Amino acid sequence: MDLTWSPAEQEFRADVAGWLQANVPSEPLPSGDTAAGFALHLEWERKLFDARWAVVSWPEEYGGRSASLWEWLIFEEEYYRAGAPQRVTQNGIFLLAPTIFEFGTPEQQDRYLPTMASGEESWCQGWSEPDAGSDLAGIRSTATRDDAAGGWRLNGQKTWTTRGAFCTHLFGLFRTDPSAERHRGLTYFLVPLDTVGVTVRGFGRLDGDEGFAEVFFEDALVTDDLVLGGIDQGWSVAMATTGSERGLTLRSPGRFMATAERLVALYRERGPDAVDGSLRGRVAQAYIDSEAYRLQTLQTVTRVTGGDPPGVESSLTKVFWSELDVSLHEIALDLLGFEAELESPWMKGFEFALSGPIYAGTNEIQRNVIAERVLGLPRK
Amino acid sequence: MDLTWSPAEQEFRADVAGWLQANVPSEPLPSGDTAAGFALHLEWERKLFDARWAVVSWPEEYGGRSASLWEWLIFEEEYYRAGAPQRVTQNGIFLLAPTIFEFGTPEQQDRYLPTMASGEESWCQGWSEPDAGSDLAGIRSTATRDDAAGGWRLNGQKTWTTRGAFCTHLFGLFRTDPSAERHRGLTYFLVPLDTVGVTVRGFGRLDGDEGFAEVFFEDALVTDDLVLGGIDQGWSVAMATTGSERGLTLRSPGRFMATAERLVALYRERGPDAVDGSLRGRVAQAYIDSEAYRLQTLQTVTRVTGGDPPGVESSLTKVFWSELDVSLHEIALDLLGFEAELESPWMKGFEFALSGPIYAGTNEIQRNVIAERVLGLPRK
Amino acid sequence: MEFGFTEDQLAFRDAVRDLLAKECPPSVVRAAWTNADGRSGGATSGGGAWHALGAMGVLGALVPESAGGLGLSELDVVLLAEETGRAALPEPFVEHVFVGAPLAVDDHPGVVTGDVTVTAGDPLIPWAVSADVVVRLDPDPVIALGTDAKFDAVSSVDGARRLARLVDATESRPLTREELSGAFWRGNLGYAAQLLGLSRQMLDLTVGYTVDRKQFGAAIGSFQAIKHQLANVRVGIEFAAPLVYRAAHSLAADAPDAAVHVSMAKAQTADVAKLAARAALQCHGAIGYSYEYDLHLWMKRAWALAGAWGDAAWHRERVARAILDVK
Amino acid sequence: MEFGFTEDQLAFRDAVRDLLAKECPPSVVRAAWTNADGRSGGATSGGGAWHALGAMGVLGALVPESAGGLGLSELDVVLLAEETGRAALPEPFVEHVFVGAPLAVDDHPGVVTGDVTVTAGDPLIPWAVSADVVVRLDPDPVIALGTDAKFDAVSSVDGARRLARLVDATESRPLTREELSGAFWRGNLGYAAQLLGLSRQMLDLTVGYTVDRKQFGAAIGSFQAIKHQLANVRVGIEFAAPLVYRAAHSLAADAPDAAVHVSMAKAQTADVAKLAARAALQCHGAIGYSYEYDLHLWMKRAWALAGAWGDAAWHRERVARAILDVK
Repeated sequence: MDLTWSPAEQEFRADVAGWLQANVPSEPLPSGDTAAGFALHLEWERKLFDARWAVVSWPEEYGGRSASLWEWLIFEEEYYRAGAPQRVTQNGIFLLAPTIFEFGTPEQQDRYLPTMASGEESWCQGWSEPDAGSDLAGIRSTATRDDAAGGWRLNGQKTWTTRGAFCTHLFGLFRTDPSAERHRGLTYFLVPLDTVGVTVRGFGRLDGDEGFAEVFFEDALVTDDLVLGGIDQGWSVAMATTGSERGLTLRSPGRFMATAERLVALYRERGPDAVDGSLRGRVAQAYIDSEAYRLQTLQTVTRVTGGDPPGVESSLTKVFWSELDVSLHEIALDLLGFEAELESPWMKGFEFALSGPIYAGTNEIQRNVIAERVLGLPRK
Repeated sequence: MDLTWSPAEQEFRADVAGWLQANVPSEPLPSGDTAAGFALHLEWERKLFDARWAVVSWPEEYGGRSASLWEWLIFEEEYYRAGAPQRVTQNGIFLLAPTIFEFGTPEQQDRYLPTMASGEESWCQGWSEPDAGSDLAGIRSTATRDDAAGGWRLNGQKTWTTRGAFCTHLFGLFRTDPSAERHRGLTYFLVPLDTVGVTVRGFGRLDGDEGFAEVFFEDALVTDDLVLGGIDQGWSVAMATTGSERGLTLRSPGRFMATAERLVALYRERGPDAVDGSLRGRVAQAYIDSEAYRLQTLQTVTRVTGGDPPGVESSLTKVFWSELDVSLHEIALDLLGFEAELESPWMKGFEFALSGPIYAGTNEIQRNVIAERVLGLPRK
Repeated sequence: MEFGFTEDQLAFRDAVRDLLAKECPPSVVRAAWTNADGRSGGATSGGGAWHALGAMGVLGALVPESAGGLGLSELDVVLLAEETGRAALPEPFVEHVFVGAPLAVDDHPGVVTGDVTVTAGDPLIPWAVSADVVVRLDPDPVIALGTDAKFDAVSSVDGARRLARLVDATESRPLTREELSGAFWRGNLGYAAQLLGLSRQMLDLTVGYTVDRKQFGAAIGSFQAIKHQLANVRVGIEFAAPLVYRAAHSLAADAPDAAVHVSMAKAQTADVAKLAARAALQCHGAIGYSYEYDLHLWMKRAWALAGAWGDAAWHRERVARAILDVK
Repeated sequence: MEFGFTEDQLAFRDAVRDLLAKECPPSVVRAAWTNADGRSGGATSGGGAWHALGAMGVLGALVPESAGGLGLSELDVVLLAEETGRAALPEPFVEHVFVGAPLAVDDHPGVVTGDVTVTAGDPLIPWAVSADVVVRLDPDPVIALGTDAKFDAVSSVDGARRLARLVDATESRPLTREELSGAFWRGNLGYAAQLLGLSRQMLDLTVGYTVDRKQFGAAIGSFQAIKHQLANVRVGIEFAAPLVYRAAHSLAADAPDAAVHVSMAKAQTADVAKLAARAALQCHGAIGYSYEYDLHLWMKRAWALAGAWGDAAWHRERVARAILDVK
C-alpha cells in the first residue's frame, strides 16, 4: 500500500490546478440544462478542448493526454475543487465514447470522437421509452430494413433524454428483430437529430430547467454506417456503455469530496448556532462517507490497473454515491433551516441529487443486482 | 373529542394503582421465561386473580370485572407504570381466550376459562413448525381420525413455542384433511401437554432464557371435546386469534409509555454529559412516538367502541410498536455507551424488543399486508 | 374519553373537500406557479377557491361570532387545513384563517369573507405582496394594517408560494406577547395539518401510479421494494394524524401543554411529509422527476412547510425542553 | 499510489484464516461461553487457537524483531484482526497483539509465543482474570505486570468476553502518555477490523440461510424485502473496509492524521456491524433468535465491540473536532 502520489502525478495535478485557476469563470455559468446555459457551457467545453483538458484519458490523436486512471482521478478532484462548470458533454464522453472505442469502426472513431471531444457535436442518450424505464428490455422503438433507401427506418419514441433539446446527436437502442423478445434483437444506432422524421420536444425537470426531451421517430432513415456494433447486438454493446455509466468513469470521488468540503464550510458558518444537536455528527458522517467513497475508488483503480475489470460491484458504488449525494444536500438544507426553501445552490443540488437514486438503473434494481450477482441470492 | 376520563374511570384507575402499589413485589421477580421464575410468576398471577385483576375485561363469572376497553387501557397503563411482573399467562389470556369466547362450546368455556384466569392451567401457542414460520399455511402436523379410540391422533412437531417447557396446555393447528392445500383442512385443537405421545423439549432464546420449546407429537390421542370450532375450520378460527395477537389487546400503550418514561429518567442522568449530540433529539422523538401510539390507540378504541371492528389496520400498529420498542432500547444503550454491553434491564429489554419485528407475523409480512389490504397495491 | 370528530366537524370537512375538488384541481395549483400572484384565481388577485371559501364562512371560522365570524375553535378547522394541504391550495389559508383573521378583524371586517386577505410569516411571508394585511412574527412582531407596506421579494422552491420579507410599514401596530404566542402555535398547527394532507395526497398519487405502471411484465406496485416504501409512509401518516388532532384539541381547550402538543405534531408531520415526498419520487421514477407531472407541486409545498415556523428538529427541541430538562 | 495489500500480507491472512477454520470453528466459540475462562481452549487457560497463533508468530507480530517478535506493522496485521472477527475468536487477540504485547515484552518475553497473555481495557477488561498481564487505559493508565492484580468481575452480553475492572495491582507501572495514545488507537484499529470481519460473517451466514430457507413456496432469499436488507449490509461493508485499511496504513506510516483515520474506521465499522446484526436477525426470523443457533454469538460480540473504546458517536465527534472546529 502506497498512498502517495508520484512526482509526475503531483506535477500533473499542479498543471490541472494552475490551468483551472486561471480559466474557470469567476461567476458560475447559468444552468447547462437550459438553452442559453447550454450554449455557454459549450464555449467552456471548447476552451477545455483547446487546452487538451476535455478528455484527458483519451489518446492524443483525439484530443486527449492518454492520462492514466490515477491522473484522471486527480483531474476530477481538481475540476470539482475549482468549482468548474458542469460537463454538458458528459453523456457523449463518458457513456458513448467508451463504446465507440470498443465497438466502433476506425471510420466511426475518426468521424465522431474529435467532434465529441471539442463539443462541436453533442450527444444525448436514447435509452428510455415511455414503457421502458427501469426495464430497458421492454424497448419498442423499431428499426426496419429499407434496402431501397440503403439503411434503416426508425419509428417510435424515446423519452427522459437529458439535454436532448440542445444536442445534435442521439445514441440509442432500436428493435431490429421484431420477433425477438426482451434483450434480443436490439441494435445500437447513432442518430443525427436533424434527420428527416426526427422530432425533439423538450420538457421540464423537477428543478424547472428544460433538461429533458422526448424524441419522436417517424420513418427516419439512418444509413448503415450509423450502426454501432453488429445488427441485433445492441444489448451487449449497450451493456458495455451502461457498465461505464455505473462504473468508474461517471461519478468521480472529486464531486462528493468537493460537496463535503462545502458542507463543512456551511457548518462552520451555521452549525454552532443550530438548535439541532444531531447536525454535527451528521456532517462528520457525510465527510467520513465521502472519504470512504474516495478510498474505495482508490482500491478499485488499483485493482483495475492491475488488470482486473470492474464488475457488478459497480452496483454497490451506485447505491452508495447516490445516497451520499442526497444526504450531503439534506444536511445542508437542515443547516439552512427555514431558509432551506429559498433558491440556492444547495436546493438546486438537492433536487439534482434526488435523480441519482433513479437514473442509470434505480437503486431498487441495483439492490437486486447486488443481492443476486454479488451475494448469490436466487433470482426468484 | 373529549380527552378526559370520567369520574368512574378515575376511580377505577385509583383502585388499580392503589392495589398495585400495595402488592407489586418490591424486588423484580426472576425472568418468567425460566423454570424457577415461571413458578414465581404463577404465584403473582394467582394473587392478581384473587383480587380480580387478572382478566379485568372478562365477565365476572370467569373472574373478570367486565371492564370496558377504556378501563382495560387504564389498567394496562397503571400495570406498566407500577413495574408489575410480566404476564406469563398472556398467550392464554390474550390469544386463546378471545377464541374460546367466540368459538368455544359452553362446556369448553366453563372448563378452560377459569383455570386459565387463575393460572392453574397455563397455555402455550402451537403455531409455528420447522417449515412453517412466516408461512403458517405450510403446517404439516397432522390429526388423523381414530374412531376406535374416539378421537384424533396427533403427529408432527411444533417449535418456537414460547414458555412451552413450563406450560400445562398447548393450543394449535393440525392438518385434518391431508388432501387439502395451504389454509384449508386445518383444525384447531386444545392439547394437554401431559397427553401420552407428547414430548416437550425446552431450548434457549437469544437472551439466554429457556423461553422456547419444541413439542413433538407421536400418535397422541385427543378427544373430540378438545376441538375448538369445527373440523377443518382451524384457519378461520385461528385468524380470529391472530387478529387479537396483532390487534388491540396485546400491545397496550402503557408498555411503551412506561419505557419512554424510564428512558427520560436515564437521559436526565446520563444525557447532559453525553458526547453524542443526537441523543437529546432521539429521546424526544421516541417520547413523541410513544405519545403517538397512545393517541392512535385512543382513536381506535373510540372507533371500536362505536361499533367499528379493528381491521387490517392492526398491521400498521404492529410495525410501529415493534420498531418503537427497538428504538427506545437502542437509544438507552447508546446513552449507556461502553457500559451498554453489561447485563442490565436495558440490554435484556433490547434483546426482547428485537423479537417484536419477527413474531406474530414478521414486519415484512405486515408491510405486504399494509400495501395490499390498506393501500390496495396488487398482490403480484 | 372520546378521540374523534363530531358529525358536524366531519360534514364541514367534506364540504370543504368538495369545494376544493371543484375550485382547486391540480391545474389551478400549476397555474399559480406562473400567474401574477401565485394564487388560485389566475391573473386576478384572490382566486376562485378563495372567494368560495369566504362565501362558505371558512375564512372567518376562528373569528368570534360577535365580529361576524363563525366563532369556531382550532378543533373545528384542523381538518379543513388538512384538506387544503391535500389540495395544495395556493392561498394563504393557514396564515389567514389560523393566524391573521382573528388579529385583523377589528380593523378589517372584510377578513371574514376574504375580501381582505391576511397573511403571516416568520420571517418569510408567503403571498405577501398580494395580501392586504401582513403579520410578521419575527423580527419585531408586528401587524401591518395599511397599504404602505414595503417588501423584499425572495424565491421559494414552491413557485406558488410568493415569498417576501416585510421591510417597512408605517401603518402598523406591534403584536402583544399573547397575540404572538397564539399566532405562532395556531400557525404551526395549521402547517402540521397541511403537511398531513400533503402526505396523504402524495401517497395516494403514488399508489395510483404504481398500480398502473408496468415494468418487467408486472405492475411495479406488486414489487416488495415499492410496497414496503409505501407501507412505511402509510405507517408514518397513521401515527402523525392523532398528534395533529390532539394538538388541535389542546389549543381549543387552552390546555397547559398545548404548545408542546403542537410541537409534537409539527415535528412528526414535517418528518412524515419529507418521507412521503422521497418515497413518492423514488417510486415514480423519472416521470415524477418531470416538471409536467404534478407530484413536484406537492413535494415542494411539503419541503417549504416542513421548514417554516420551526423545522422538525426545532420542534423536537421544544419537546425535549418540556420533558427532559428538570424544572 | 497503490491501495491494496502485498502478496505476503494476503498470504499471512490466508494462513491465519486456515488456522482459525481449524482451531476456532463455531463450536469453540460456543464452548467459550460456558467454560472456565471464556477462551478457545476449553477448560484450560489459553486455548488451542491461542497457542497455534503463538506458534505462527502472530501473537508477537508487532513486537520488534530485536525483542523476539516479527517486527511487523499495523498494516501487516489488520487483515489478521479481521479474520479473528470473522471467526469470533474468543481470545484477547486485539488486546494482546495490537495493544499489550509491545508494552509488556520487555518484562515478559513470553508474550511473543502467547505463553504470557496480555489483555487491555478502557476501563472494562475482557479475559482479565485469565490473563497474565493487564493494561488499563482508564482511569489511571497503568500496566499490571505481576500476579497480584485484583479484579471486580462484571458480565457482558457476550458470554465469552469475561469482563472485569482492575481494582488494584501493586506490581505495576503507569503508562507514558505516548504508550497510552499508541495503545488506544492501535486497539481501536483492531476492534474496527474485527467488527468488519464480524459483519462479513453475519452477512455470509444470513445469505446461506436465506438461500436454503423456503416459505410461501420459494427461498426467502428470493424476496426483495430480504434481498434489499442484505444488499444494504453489503454496501455498508464495501465502504467500511477501505477506511479500516487506510487507518492501518496511517498508523503504520505514523501519519499526522492517523488518529482521525482510526476514528473514521471505528465509527463506520461499529455502525455497519450493528446494521449487519439487525438485518441478519430479521432475515433469519425465529431461528436466529434461538440460543442454539450460532448467529447470536457473532451478534453479541459485534454489540460489545461497537461500544468498546468509544462508540460510533464518540469517534464521529473526534472526526468532527478535526474537520469542523476552526483551529
